[in-house]
Amino acid sequence: MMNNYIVRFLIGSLTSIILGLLYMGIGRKFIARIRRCYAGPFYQSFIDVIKLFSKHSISHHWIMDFGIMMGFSGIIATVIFLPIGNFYVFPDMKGNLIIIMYFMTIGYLGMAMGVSASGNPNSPIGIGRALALMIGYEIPFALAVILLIFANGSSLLYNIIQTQQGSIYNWNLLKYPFAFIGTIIALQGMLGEQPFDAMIAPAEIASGPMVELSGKFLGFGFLQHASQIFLETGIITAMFLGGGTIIGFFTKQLFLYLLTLSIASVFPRFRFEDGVKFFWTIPTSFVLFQLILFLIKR
Amino acid sequence: MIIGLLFYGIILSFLALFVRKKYNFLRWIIFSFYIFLTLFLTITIGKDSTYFETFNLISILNFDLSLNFRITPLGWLFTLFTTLLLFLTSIFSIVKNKNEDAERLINFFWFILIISNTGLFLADDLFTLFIFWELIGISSYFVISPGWVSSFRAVNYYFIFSIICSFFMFSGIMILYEGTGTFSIQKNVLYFISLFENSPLNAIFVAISLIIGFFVKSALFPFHIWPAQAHAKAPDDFSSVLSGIIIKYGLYRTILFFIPLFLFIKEYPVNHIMVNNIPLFSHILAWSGAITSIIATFLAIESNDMKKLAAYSTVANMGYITTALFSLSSFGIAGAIFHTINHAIFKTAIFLSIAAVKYRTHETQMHKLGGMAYKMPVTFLTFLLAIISAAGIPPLNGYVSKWMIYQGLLSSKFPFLTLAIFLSSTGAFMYLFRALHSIFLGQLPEKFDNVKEVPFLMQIPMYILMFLMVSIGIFPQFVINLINSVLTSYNISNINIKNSMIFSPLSGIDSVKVFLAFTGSFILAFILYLIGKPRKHVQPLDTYTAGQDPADFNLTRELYHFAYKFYGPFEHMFDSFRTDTKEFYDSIERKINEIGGYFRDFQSGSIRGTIYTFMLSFVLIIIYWWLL
Amino acid sequence: MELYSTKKLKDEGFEQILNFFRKKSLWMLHYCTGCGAVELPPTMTSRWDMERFGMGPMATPRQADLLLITGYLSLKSLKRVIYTYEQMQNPKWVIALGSCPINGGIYYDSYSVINRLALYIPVDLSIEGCMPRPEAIIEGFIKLMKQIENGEAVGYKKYQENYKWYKQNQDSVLKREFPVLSGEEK
Amino acid sequence: MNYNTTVLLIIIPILSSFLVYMPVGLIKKSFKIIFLATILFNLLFSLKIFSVVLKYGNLITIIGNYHPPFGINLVSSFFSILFLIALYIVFLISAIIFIFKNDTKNNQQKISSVLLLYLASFSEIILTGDLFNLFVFFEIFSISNIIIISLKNEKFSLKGSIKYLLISSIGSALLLFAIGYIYAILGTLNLAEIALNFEKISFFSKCFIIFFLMGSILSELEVFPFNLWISDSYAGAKNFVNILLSGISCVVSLYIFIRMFFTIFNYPSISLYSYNFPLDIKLLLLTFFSLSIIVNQLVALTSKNIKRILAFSSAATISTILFALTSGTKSGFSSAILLIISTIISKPLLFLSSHQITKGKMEKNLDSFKNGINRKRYFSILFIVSAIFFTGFPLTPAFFGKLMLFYTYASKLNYYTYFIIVIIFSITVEFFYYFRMIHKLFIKDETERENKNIKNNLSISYFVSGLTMISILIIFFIFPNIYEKVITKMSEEIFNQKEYIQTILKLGEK
Repeated sequence: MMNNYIVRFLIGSLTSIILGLLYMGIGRKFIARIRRCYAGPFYQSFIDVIKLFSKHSISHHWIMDFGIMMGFSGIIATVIFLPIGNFYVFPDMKGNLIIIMYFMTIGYLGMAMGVSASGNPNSPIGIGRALALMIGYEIPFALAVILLIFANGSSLLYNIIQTQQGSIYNWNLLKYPFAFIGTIIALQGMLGEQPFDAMIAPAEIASGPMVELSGKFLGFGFLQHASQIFLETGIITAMFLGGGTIIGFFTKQLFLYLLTLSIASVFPRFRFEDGVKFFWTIPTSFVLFQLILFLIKR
Repeated sequence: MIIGLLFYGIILSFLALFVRKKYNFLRWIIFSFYIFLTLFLTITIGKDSTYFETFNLISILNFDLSLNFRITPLGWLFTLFTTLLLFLTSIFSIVKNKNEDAERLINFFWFILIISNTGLFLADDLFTLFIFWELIGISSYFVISPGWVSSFRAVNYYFIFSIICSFFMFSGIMILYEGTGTFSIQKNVLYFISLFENSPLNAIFVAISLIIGFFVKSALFPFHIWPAQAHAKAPDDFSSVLSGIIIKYGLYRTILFFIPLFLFIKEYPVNHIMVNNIPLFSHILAWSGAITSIIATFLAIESNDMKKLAAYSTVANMGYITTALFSLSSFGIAGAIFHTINHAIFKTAIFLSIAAVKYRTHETQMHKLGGMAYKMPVTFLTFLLAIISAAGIPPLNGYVSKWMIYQGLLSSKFPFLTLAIFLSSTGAFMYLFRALHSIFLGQLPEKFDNVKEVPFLMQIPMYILMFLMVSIGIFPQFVINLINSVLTSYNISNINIKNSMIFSPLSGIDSVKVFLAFTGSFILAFILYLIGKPRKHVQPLDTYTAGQDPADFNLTRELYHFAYKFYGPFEHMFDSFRTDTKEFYDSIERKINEIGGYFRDFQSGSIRGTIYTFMLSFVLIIIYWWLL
Repeated sequence: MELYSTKKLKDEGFEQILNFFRKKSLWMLHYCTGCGAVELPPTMTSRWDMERFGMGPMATPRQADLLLITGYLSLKSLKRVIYTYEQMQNPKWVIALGSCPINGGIYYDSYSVINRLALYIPVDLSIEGCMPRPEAIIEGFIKLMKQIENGEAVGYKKYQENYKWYKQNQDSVLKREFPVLSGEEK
Repeated sequence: MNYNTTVLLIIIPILSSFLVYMPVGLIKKSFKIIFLATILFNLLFSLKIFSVVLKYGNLITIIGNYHPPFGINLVSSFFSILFLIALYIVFLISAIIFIFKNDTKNNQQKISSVLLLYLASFSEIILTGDLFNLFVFFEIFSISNIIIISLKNEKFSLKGSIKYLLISSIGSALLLFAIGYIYAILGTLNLAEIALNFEKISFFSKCFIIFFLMGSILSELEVFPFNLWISDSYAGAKNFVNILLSGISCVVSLYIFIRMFFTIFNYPSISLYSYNFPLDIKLLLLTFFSLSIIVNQLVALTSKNIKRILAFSSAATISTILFALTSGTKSGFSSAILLIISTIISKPLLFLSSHQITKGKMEKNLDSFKNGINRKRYFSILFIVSAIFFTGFPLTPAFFGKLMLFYTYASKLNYYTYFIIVIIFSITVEFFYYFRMIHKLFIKDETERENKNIKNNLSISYFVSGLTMISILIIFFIFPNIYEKVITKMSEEIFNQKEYIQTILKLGEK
């Protein structure tokens, strides 16, 4: 019993890393296309990661190493709880939404701790902005989660997927369109894409948290961002687009990622408190409207 | 046997008073020995609720007043975890109080506090409950400010609030006594429930008198300012007791009275207004908890003093517990009790590590600290684990109770309450990280270069607390079985649990698998870490400063530590609706002083004045009689 | 048989393979020192698009592999360049644009400009032209990539081996023997 | 049963007060012994009378063979004798302090004669069964009070004593007026006789009598509008005078109030009803006393001088006792008695210890309490214990008093229960300023330079009296059942007016 857990664990984590990097590569080509230039091959991010792991690196304290590792492992641990298509790692905990939402914070906490141990003031400024934004986009996302839990009476993603099987009409996207719009905007904040990337603003705070990450630590940052893309898009596909078979699941994920990138490439950057105000007003009102509709109907 | 314990405690407290200043660690050893004794006895007595003990005092007229004790599952559970945490804090304070100035006083009154703590939880009748309740109020007054001018103003808020609430409770008890003729809690609770049918006016008066106590003691909305004052100024090790244990007394009493009442109304909602099948009054209480947690979270985000921050986070956690408690679902109540225990554990850990930092640096302002992790690794690890479990992150114990609270709220269909709790728990993550960064990480100021780790005796409680947090996080079933026994005593449906796999109507979690998932991914990360080239250690100041060598513009490590207005812009968002409740209470105090001053000057008036007033008031009485 | 000695394999064996990846994803430190910096935006954006070769601008020296010295280098900015160069991680390369870093160019006789960059930091490649056009810059990048691939671009190793020599040159220029303003102690 | 020797309790003090005043050489030297001898005699003799009362119930003393309705006669019931014993003990303690405090050499002789007069007057007030006799000795009582207050001949004490003089003279004028009125209507001055046919007189005259009698005692009872003399006289008086004032004068006036209301007006079942002036006496008194509680507490909260704080807190406690009495039920009465007991045993100790703590300091305000625990450890411990006892630490008489008070007012939810808010306010304020004083004791006063020259000669008299009082406190704390039987017996006796009248008048007919 133990080893099939390990096997499933490896499958889950490696798919998330590889596919995450793949989406990043395709994403970079997609943005380049928008800017009318031809970015490198789609496997460019694999090369970047291998190059980063081949470089020497510096660290200020063992807490920095421990923190970065904890950040990466947090995100990987979350992916394990995500039902990819109909594959799941733990049979009795198939994608418990509340676990996923809280496990993501380990990723943030680990990265934040490691990076703030580096001593460069830019990184805590970045982390402060990231956390403030987090409280912003968590509200619409939490509302959407509450709505779905009320809708199908169980907080397991697996059950939410089961209810959306069959034809396209019973996807949650069509049943709760406003909630989907609100969640897409929240996804924009979760991935830290352009309108809400005050935390990585290269011009202002020299790429925020990643200012002191060199060599393999930056590699960890890349992998964490990749599996984060896989995770967040995976959650939303499971919630709204009825994550179908394995291939269907990946295409929906890619579609969602490219959608966020297309929004990202045309928007300037929000100040992070305006970002929080934005999150608390527009997407929240969308999802709230949908929730009230749902409560009235029930 | 309990009476013997309490009596023996009083003798020991006087004995400890006469130990000379030179051997004051002996005083604190007696102190922690006594708590160990109580802990040992509570464990050996066990949960058989047939254990009854009485000690009669006096019977005037038709009052036969006596102290009697009974072991109820709830009381026993609360005694167990409070005494355990008190024992750990006492080990910590043996070393801390070596050169504290007023420690003889702190020790004596803290002793009385512990006696009344066990007495309160094991009390069987309201009279004993009230005696120990008032004893706690008086003794905590002297421990918070043992002759320190700075904490005198802070302790006044706490003291006045607790006196008002204890005497309102007294009037409530008297009305119940009139009805039942005895002080025993069981009969009075049943009478209290039946009171709502036959004489609602009495019932409401009693309910209000008990609710005020609950609002004050667990620092809910209108009274949420006193913890920040009292905890920030109290002696450091006592503030961990203050926010770990003393803030839970109001909660204990409410569980005794209001949970049976609301559950009864929930079953037979004869003529009560029901809001999605729970009584309106408990709905209001749940919402007051939610509002308190949001306000306290945003106040904590702004506070710059680390003890104030921890105090506000206690208020926020009390907010969660109240909301969960009054959602009246079985998971909600179980989650509330479990969160009380978890909150006590990780809050004691937070406050002990803060006390350790203050013991070494004598500094509480966060922006003046920094980089303590490099010098005090054990304190850092305790603080880190405490932060993780406070934010409710899975592998540790805070998560299981928060998860249960969410199951409780979601399964009984409270969308907006869950949202409020979720908002404040994400906010919790913000200020907890701010504390972690500004105290322990970032740059170490020059003046703290020779800071050493706290002595070993202070580290023992930290190790035990770390072990507690991890073990409850991974194997919550031991604590849940205890809570189940409490639930059965209030005949609420138990939580079905199969060795660390908790099943709830919405979903189930197996915390062992959660832990395995985390360790597995950590091993994966470690392997990746070994693949990459070995990293090189570098000086703290060797960071990217856009090409400029920090030494050139004489940049010290202290200036380089970003912590002062960590969420500055975020705070400006709330400038428009920022009301200062402390200002409100100060204005009341000034008003009373003014009136008093007016009467005082009136008193020492001229002689002729006195005669006129004498005659005038005599005439006034007759007119008053005429009008009446 | 030394082919199979793991230490040798680890040093040389992997290096060839890793050099392939280092070549394919060269990250340039966005640090403009001279007049050549204006040539870089067109190379980065859609007209000449250096991203095709996996190259992109990076904000901090920690993350970058390539340092571009675009034009003349005054003494003050030399101090910053050396500090930044030391913050970058091995394997790292330096490209010098234009003639000024080679022989001081038109500022050869100015009191504040250094005449020969190679004395202070190891230069792997220098691209001709009083500010070379983007095509020449990309041509230079490709040449550097080839050098990296067959392991010739080893400026960073040279810097490590005879660091003393470099340090001596740097001190000779940067260290001040006599106080500039009277009364200011050294 | 008649028992004529109780009159000695009054005659001996009067005799010895004149004796002590003689400027003859022999007496000049030995006046102290005479002074103490009379006090001891009174104490022991009252104990003997107490044992007799226990055996035979109320004792009547016939003076000049005029049987009760006529002439003066003394009634010593269980309630009054116990009061007397308690007051004698307090008087003895303050006398010891007065005698062995060796600073005012010259007029000690004169003061002791006044004190003896004071002793005679309050024992007569408590024992008397005749209204006019009450008036006469009430006059002597207030005059001796005035003299004691003005002993220190400072600004405050003179001002206070003059104020007290004026107010008590107006009060006694009112009392005289009421006595004349009663004599005119009822033709008798004997308390039992008045009580017997108080029901028969008309409504208007009943109100007249109640108001005028009450008007006279209110100034003594330190109820708000009438207690303007407290702040100066307490602040200015000597230490042992304060003990006397707080211990004895208030309690005596309380006794008169109880005797009048419960025996003469037969308070709870007083029938004051007429068509156009319905007088709810209970509500009138309640509002009046609660106002006085609030004001006294507020002034105590805001005043700085230690003596003034303690004075006003004792005034507030007396108004609380009156507040409890007006409930008219047995439990209200027992709570009043409990509070009286706690005042008697802890108030004198508070005054004594606070005086000793602030001995070295110039102005006696709150800051002079600083660092008390290190300067005067013994007296600050005394102060802390007595303060905690007075504010109602669990299991102390004050606590049980408050318990009964809450029971009387909070148990039946009628519109009287809202007065409980006043009580809660007063308890909170009281806790606050007592604990502020205790807290000041522990504050370390860096500024105070340790001048070694203050000779803290621990005068034996203060030490001994402090010790006796603290031991009484501890006894009352450990054995609560002492005052348990006392209260039950007292409330039975007070509440059946019939039995009081029966014993006095029936003796008359037979």
